[in-house]
Amino acid sequence: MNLAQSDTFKAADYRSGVSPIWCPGCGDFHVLLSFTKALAELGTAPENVAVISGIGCSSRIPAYTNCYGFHGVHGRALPLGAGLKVARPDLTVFVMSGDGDGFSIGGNHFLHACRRNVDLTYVVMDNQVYGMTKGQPSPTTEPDWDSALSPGGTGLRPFHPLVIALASGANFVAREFSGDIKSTTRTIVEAVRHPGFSFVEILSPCVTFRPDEKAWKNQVHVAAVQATDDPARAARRIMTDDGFNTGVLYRGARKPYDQHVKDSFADPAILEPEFAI
Amino acid sequence: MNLAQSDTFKAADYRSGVSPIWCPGCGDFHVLLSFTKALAELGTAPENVAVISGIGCSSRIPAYTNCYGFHGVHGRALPLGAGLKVARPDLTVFVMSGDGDGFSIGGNHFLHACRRNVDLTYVVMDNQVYGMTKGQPSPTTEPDWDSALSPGGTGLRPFHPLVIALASGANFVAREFSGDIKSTTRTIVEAVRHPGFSFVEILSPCVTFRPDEKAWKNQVHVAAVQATDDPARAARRIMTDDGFNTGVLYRGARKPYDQHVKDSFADPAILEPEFAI
Amino acid sequence: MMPNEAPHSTRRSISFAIVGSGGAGALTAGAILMEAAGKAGWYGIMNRSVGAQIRGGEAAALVRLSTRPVDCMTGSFDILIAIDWHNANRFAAEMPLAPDGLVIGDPANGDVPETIAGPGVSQAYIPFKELAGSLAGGRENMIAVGLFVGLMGLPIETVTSVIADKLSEKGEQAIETGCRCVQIGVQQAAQLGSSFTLETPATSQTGRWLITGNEAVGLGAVRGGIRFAAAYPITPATEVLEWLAPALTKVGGTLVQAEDELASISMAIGASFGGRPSITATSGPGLALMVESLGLAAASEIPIVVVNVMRGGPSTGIPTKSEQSDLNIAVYGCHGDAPRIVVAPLSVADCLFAAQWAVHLAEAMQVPTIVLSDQSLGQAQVVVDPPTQLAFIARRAVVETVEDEGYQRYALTGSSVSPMALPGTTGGQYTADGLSHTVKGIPSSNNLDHQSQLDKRHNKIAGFDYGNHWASIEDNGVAGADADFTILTWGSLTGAAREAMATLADEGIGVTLVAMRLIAPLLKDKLVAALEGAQRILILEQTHSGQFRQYLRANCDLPGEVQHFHRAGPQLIGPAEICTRIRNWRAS
Amino acid sequence: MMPNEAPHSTRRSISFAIVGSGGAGALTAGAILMEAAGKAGWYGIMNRSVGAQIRGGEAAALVRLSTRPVDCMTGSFDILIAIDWHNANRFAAEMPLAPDGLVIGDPANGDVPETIAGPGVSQAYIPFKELAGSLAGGRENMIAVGLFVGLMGLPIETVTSVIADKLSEKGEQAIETGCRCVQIGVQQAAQLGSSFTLETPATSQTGRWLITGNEAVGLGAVRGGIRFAAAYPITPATEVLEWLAPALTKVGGTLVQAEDELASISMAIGASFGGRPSITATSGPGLALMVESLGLAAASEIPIVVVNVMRGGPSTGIPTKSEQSDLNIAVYGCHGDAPRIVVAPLSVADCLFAAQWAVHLAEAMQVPTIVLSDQSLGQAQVVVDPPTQLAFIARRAVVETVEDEGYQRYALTGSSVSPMALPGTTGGQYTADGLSHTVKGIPSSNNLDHQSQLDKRHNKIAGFDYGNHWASIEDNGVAGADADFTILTWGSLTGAAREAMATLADEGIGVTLVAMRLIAPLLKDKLVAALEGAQRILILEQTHSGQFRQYLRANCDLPGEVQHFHRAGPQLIGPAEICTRIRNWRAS
Ligand SMILES: Cc1ncc(C[n+]2csc(CCOP(=O)(O)OP(=O)(O)O)c2C)c(N)n1
Ligand SMILES: Cc1ncc(C[n+]2csc(CCOP(=O)(O)OP(=O)(O)O)c2C)c(N)n1
Ligand code: SF4
Ligand code: SF4
Ligand SMILES: [Mg+2]
Ligand SMILES: [Mg+2]
Repeated sequence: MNLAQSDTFKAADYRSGVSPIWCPGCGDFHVLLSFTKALAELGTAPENVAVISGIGCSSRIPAYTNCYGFHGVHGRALPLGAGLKVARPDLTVFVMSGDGDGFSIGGNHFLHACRRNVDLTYVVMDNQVYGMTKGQPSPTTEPDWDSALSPGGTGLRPFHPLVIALASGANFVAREFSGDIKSTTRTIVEAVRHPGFSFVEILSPCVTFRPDEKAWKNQVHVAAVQATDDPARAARRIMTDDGFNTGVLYRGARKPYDQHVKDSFADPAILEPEFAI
Repeated sequence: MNLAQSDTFKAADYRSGVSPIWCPGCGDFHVLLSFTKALAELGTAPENVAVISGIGCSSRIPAYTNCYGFHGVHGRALPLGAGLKVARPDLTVFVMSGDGDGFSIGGNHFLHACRRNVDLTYVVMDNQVYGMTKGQPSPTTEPDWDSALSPGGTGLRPFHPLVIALASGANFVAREFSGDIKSTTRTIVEAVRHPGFSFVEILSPCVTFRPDEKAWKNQVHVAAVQATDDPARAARRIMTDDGFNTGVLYRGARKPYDQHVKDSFADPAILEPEFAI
Repeated sequence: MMPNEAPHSTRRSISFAIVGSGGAGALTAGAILMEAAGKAGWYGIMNRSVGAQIRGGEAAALVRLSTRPVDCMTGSFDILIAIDWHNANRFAAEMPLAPDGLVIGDPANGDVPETIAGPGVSQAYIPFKELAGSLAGGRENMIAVGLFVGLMGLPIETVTSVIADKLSEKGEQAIETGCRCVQIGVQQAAQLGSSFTLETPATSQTGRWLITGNEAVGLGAVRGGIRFAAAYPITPATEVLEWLAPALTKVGGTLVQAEDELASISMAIGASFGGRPSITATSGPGLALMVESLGLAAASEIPIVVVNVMRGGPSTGIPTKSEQSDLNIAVYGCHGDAPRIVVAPLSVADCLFAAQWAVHLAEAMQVPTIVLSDQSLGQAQVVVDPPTQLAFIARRAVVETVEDEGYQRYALTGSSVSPMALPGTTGGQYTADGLSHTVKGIPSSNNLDHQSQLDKRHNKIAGFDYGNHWASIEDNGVAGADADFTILTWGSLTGAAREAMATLADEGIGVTLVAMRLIAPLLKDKLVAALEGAQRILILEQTHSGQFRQYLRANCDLPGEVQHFHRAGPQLIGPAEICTRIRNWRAS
Repeated sequence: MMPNEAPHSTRRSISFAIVGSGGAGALTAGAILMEAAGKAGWYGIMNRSVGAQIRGGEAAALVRLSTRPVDCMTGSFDILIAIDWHNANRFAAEMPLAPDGLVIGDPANGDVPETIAGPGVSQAYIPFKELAGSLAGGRENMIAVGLFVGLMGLPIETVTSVIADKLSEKGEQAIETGCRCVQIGVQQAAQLGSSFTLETPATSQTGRWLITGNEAVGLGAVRGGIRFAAAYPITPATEVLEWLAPALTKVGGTLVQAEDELASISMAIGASFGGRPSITATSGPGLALMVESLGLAAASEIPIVVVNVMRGGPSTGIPTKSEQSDLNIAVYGCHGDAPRIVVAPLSVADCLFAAQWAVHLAEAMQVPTIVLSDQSLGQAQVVVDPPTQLAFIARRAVVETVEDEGYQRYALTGSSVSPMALPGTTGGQYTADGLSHTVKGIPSSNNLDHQSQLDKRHNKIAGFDYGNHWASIEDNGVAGADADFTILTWGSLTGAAREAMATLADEGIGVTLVAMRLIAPLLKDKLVAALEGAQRILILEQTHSGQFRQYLRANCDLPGEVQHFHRAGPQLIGPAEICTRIRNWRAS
């Protein structure tokens, strides 16, 4: 299969033959679809795309694509992706994971990835639960959601990914709903095209452990206001939103990280004079 | 020395005999002074105070106090402190560390400590450098600060601790300058008295690796506006400040974490019926 | 080939499996049969096997019932009932049928697949779907329950009462339909006839317990004195945490959900610094994240218990399957010399003992203690006699009052354990530290301070009296010249070893078992004494590289001839394989 | 007691120390002397010792100069010059004077402390402060430099030119004053007379290098092909990273500063997945945080190099002092069976070789590789002959083009190394995974997939040809019946062993050295062959618990009698102690 020959790609060209372990009805199927559609629209050959993930249901996505993939360890997808992009700036790099992987164990890398502003796209499939480990509250779970690990709910204020992204310096911030294939596709395309670190939170229901999330499709609505390039304004707006606004909320103009590995190298002998006495 | 007998304490009662390893002139001496003054004002007996830290020059502070202390590993001071407070709600718990310890390696715990809102006071001695390891850029360092590890500067947007604290749900947010003993003392007292997770960033110069920070004493100024209880408003204000506003910037009213270990325990036999068939 | 005319003899133990695709209710069926059998006086063990699918994939309940307590599956199955044949091949490898076994399928699903039907295995067909469909709300898995009840001769009233209990929330109608399905199954079984009747249990003693290894760890911990837990979920340890969450609240303790394992172990250390016995539970990847702070607990002498429920490794490995390959990281996985305690439960029931003992050891020596359980123990459920009360409770040496300024947190004492001042104790203030320190806890890079504190941390563990709990030493009752085999193993393989020993006893082959519960420190003298005179030692372990053997070798010389039977998971070393090994060795 | 009339014989090697409180410039003085001696044809090694104070505390430069290459300090000092006596006691333990040693103090600072002045040690007093004060801008440390120059007979012009170089930024005046101070020191030395004159070097060959172990690791890594580094600073590894930062930029690579070690190792893995040989450097606490991802690199077969510069442990331990106690975590510190390579440099100069070889091994086998250096190597500076070019360069097996859909990332090959498709290669797309997987990288919990991939990862390492680099095997030239001692050691203690062997050679005691550079895998057959016929083996290591010995014992039986000399840091095992051990053993 020598895809580089063809001029254009269809979404299906980005799918591998591996069948997902996801539960029937899981929102992540839609994310996979939007993602492959976005790739087709971007037209980047699958071999020039890398999809990096952590651990979780959502993090299984790389193997379901026909791109280069890395299913790493829990919480470390962002630094894997940053290392790859810095070493191989020619690639289109995606980091894709879940709310547990990205905001619980991976929270620190999220903060610093936003700051570092390496040119990659970070997609989080937020189902407000740890799906893979069978239903524990994640940082984005409502405080009163009852579960075995937190009977009666955690009582904790949910983590607000978009606000944190803005506060930490992400260059592009958006929220989508997995069920809206068209909008999600468009936003992923835009995120890739926007320079620097782009963050797309996709509300993606976990039908098994959060069947209540099936109702999301009725709750989401396109953002009432236009995207801004003022982070303070964007933050204030998102801090008071209902959690179901979708669309691009912020487009920044910070300079992306620019210290990459080059394609050709000098002879290390040039380093030796400093030692000679 | 049975301090519990006395009615009042002087700042000196909170100092141990261990002499600090800090460089002469280090801002942390002032923090230690303000801290012990604040304790004297609070009047809590030293044995009922616990000071928990990580690793760094600043994190050496527990041993210099006459309180119970824990000098833990790098970046984990906050969960150590949270575990202690949840297990021993009777104690007054401080977590005290540096900008590297707290915002670089410890960034994730910072996010989640703000969310969790355990009733403790978190003091970060921010010198915008890794002092202990001899001068590398920290998350709060300016992008153009030259150093051996980042020649010419990191080029990265500094981390904004106060904004992150607000965005993550800290219940009390303040900034102080170590040289202003009076204001710092007062703010620490207030932070302790305020329920829930209180965050105090203290600008504390590193005279050795950041001699330029000696100029801070001329740059700091008391916050121009009154503290607010609206996080969105506080965030917007701080996002656009010059980094040298001091004083209390935010007082929230979120309910502190309330699942503590009790003082008396039931017989574990009550747990057995569920297994009997 | 219908087993209609099979001779009607009873069996002391029967292993069976029930498989079906997601939603077929195979696991529920297994659970009903376990509980009913337990109520009626049998013992049992049940494992679950599920596919890669998060939900909706194939599932199997693997059950073994017996008149005597059982610690493991036998490795082969007497009866297999398949509600359907989805993914039969995967199950074929996991649940081989005994040579005289019986497999039952639904004719609507076609023939029994060849991978399942071995030579000599009887086959039968029952139209589950059709029969279930004949009742409104009828379920195939309940028909299967009835089949088992009939084939094995379980008392139907007990089964009915379990169903009534389990379906109580679903209402009268559901219960009645369930019981009707069971009756239909029983009738079908009667038509098949059975060579699989269970022996009547010795006593119809009541009051048994139904408990999993992960629950038993939790209960043991709370009995031992644990009042604080910090949690980050991970397969297959999550159930320890999920059991502890409400349990701790009930006794006055609490569980905090942490953001990651770096935080969870730190929270446990913080709570324990405050004087509350503390625990966390995890599996390999989480333990890897905890080793830095495990070293802190060792250096600052703060007791904590870390339960590590092992799964297939390395890295993410095989999260739902068992292996013993975290031995190395548990024993050696810290930078610097950071001695700690490692304890391994020897059976599902022993999870309680091991955890409670671990709390006791941790607190007595102020040392981090790891409980090395594994998936095959943690997620297995057993019917057992109620566990006795143990004397192990948290008893930490603390200073009650301090008279002068001379309090030394890290004083060099005879036992090398230094009484700890808990926050709140007047005059006991000190700073716990992971830096090398003086007896007072003050940072020091002095040679003698470093040496003496390292000595202390080594000696307190080396000099402790572990009683005879360090291992279970058993024989199989065969006396005399033939008793020349010794099985040396640890943790979860103990059950398979015991089972093999019982079989070999019937053949007159004497076997001694040394099953190590205390992994670190390795009590070399006791081990050498236990092995004295051993002629042939078979070391058993579930690792690829032979970690246990290497660890033994690092510490002491074993007498006699040594053979080593080891392999990675997920295929557990079973009793039959052990017997074969020993028989072959004997013949050689 | 002035050493005025001492016999004027020359020495092949002289060790000296210069101490002073913060700002006294002891370290600068040491650096000037090292460089000047190196320029003039001697070899040398310099260590630094600083107090707990971050800055402004006491500091000492410990220098040894010799006509032959030197790998370690001798353990005692011939000359000690103290600009002042702050914290003399701490230094007393660290820098014992040789029985015929000389200590020089400033009369203004009082008598030489008793802890320093041992029996037989000569004392002299020079008014540093007063002499320096006699010149505007005069500095005591420069007077001390002059004293050493005079006592040891270094060529003054070379010293002057080094000073001119070092002070070039401070201007003409500073240079002149510096040189004047040196002259004053030389004059003072002349008045003292000297029994400490250095032998003239064999050749006044130029072109020597002055390099630290941490720099040598960096250079070796870049020579080996490293083009990406991720960094989180930690003592005593920071200099590796600080050297790499500008160096990588110069050759077209880059260094990224990470937020923590979890990120730094992950970034390195990500970059290597992209095809760029990658590195990170840390010390014990950081390595502890990296072990989870080290397991990922092992399972997903992504080569990376992790330099671990060991310090005193456990936990935060003694960050500025050396120990070898991270051996266990380096070899065993992963959950599951995750084989890796561990390489240890045998001297400061060997840091280059070890690092370059490590890159080569990592890339050739697609395996995580740890370089176990330590503080005594990393932060020591040596004068050495320029290192030769080595053939070890990163040569990873990659697939250039893929013709069909059958690409198997984890194919089972003869060497067990599977050619890797780098992103960008058409048709080579696969997903690297830490889950147990098939040859194509697809997640699998199948027994056979798990086994065969574990076998593969074991075999590729076990079957590799490491040549004769796995150890340095040396004798001390004493032939015949007396050659019956073998020293078995690893890493940084090699220098002390070599030094001891040279001394023992003079006494006619034959000693063979087996200094292991390849720690894991342990090449059992080669080790056994190297030790064949050894009568008395002395194992040397700098750990409290004897990790190296345990590790050897776990893997093979050693012939003959074995003695074990081990102790924790910070006091390094020195040549004299080794000699004593061997002499006593011989006498027993
Ligand atoms: C170090 C570590 N800790 C814990 C786990 C267990 N674990 C696997 S996935 C997961 C949570 C995943 O949640 P999320 O990222 O939201 O993914 P989802 O399954 O909901 O898509 C956890 C805790 C692990 N694999 N590794
Ligand atoms: C796991 C780990 N990584 C790295 C280090 C090295 N280290 C010690 S302190 C420090 C930075 C401290 O910076 P900061 O918290 O700002 O404290 P400061 O010294 O500036 O007060 C680092 C990186 C360590 N001790 N442990
Ligand atoms: S458990 Fe939830 S998140 Fe996971 S696959 Fe099923 S529906 Fe999706
Ligand atoms: S290095 Fe800086 S932060 Fe550290 S003690 Fe010195 S002045 Fe203070
Ligand atoms: Mg999720
Ligand atoms: Mg700092």
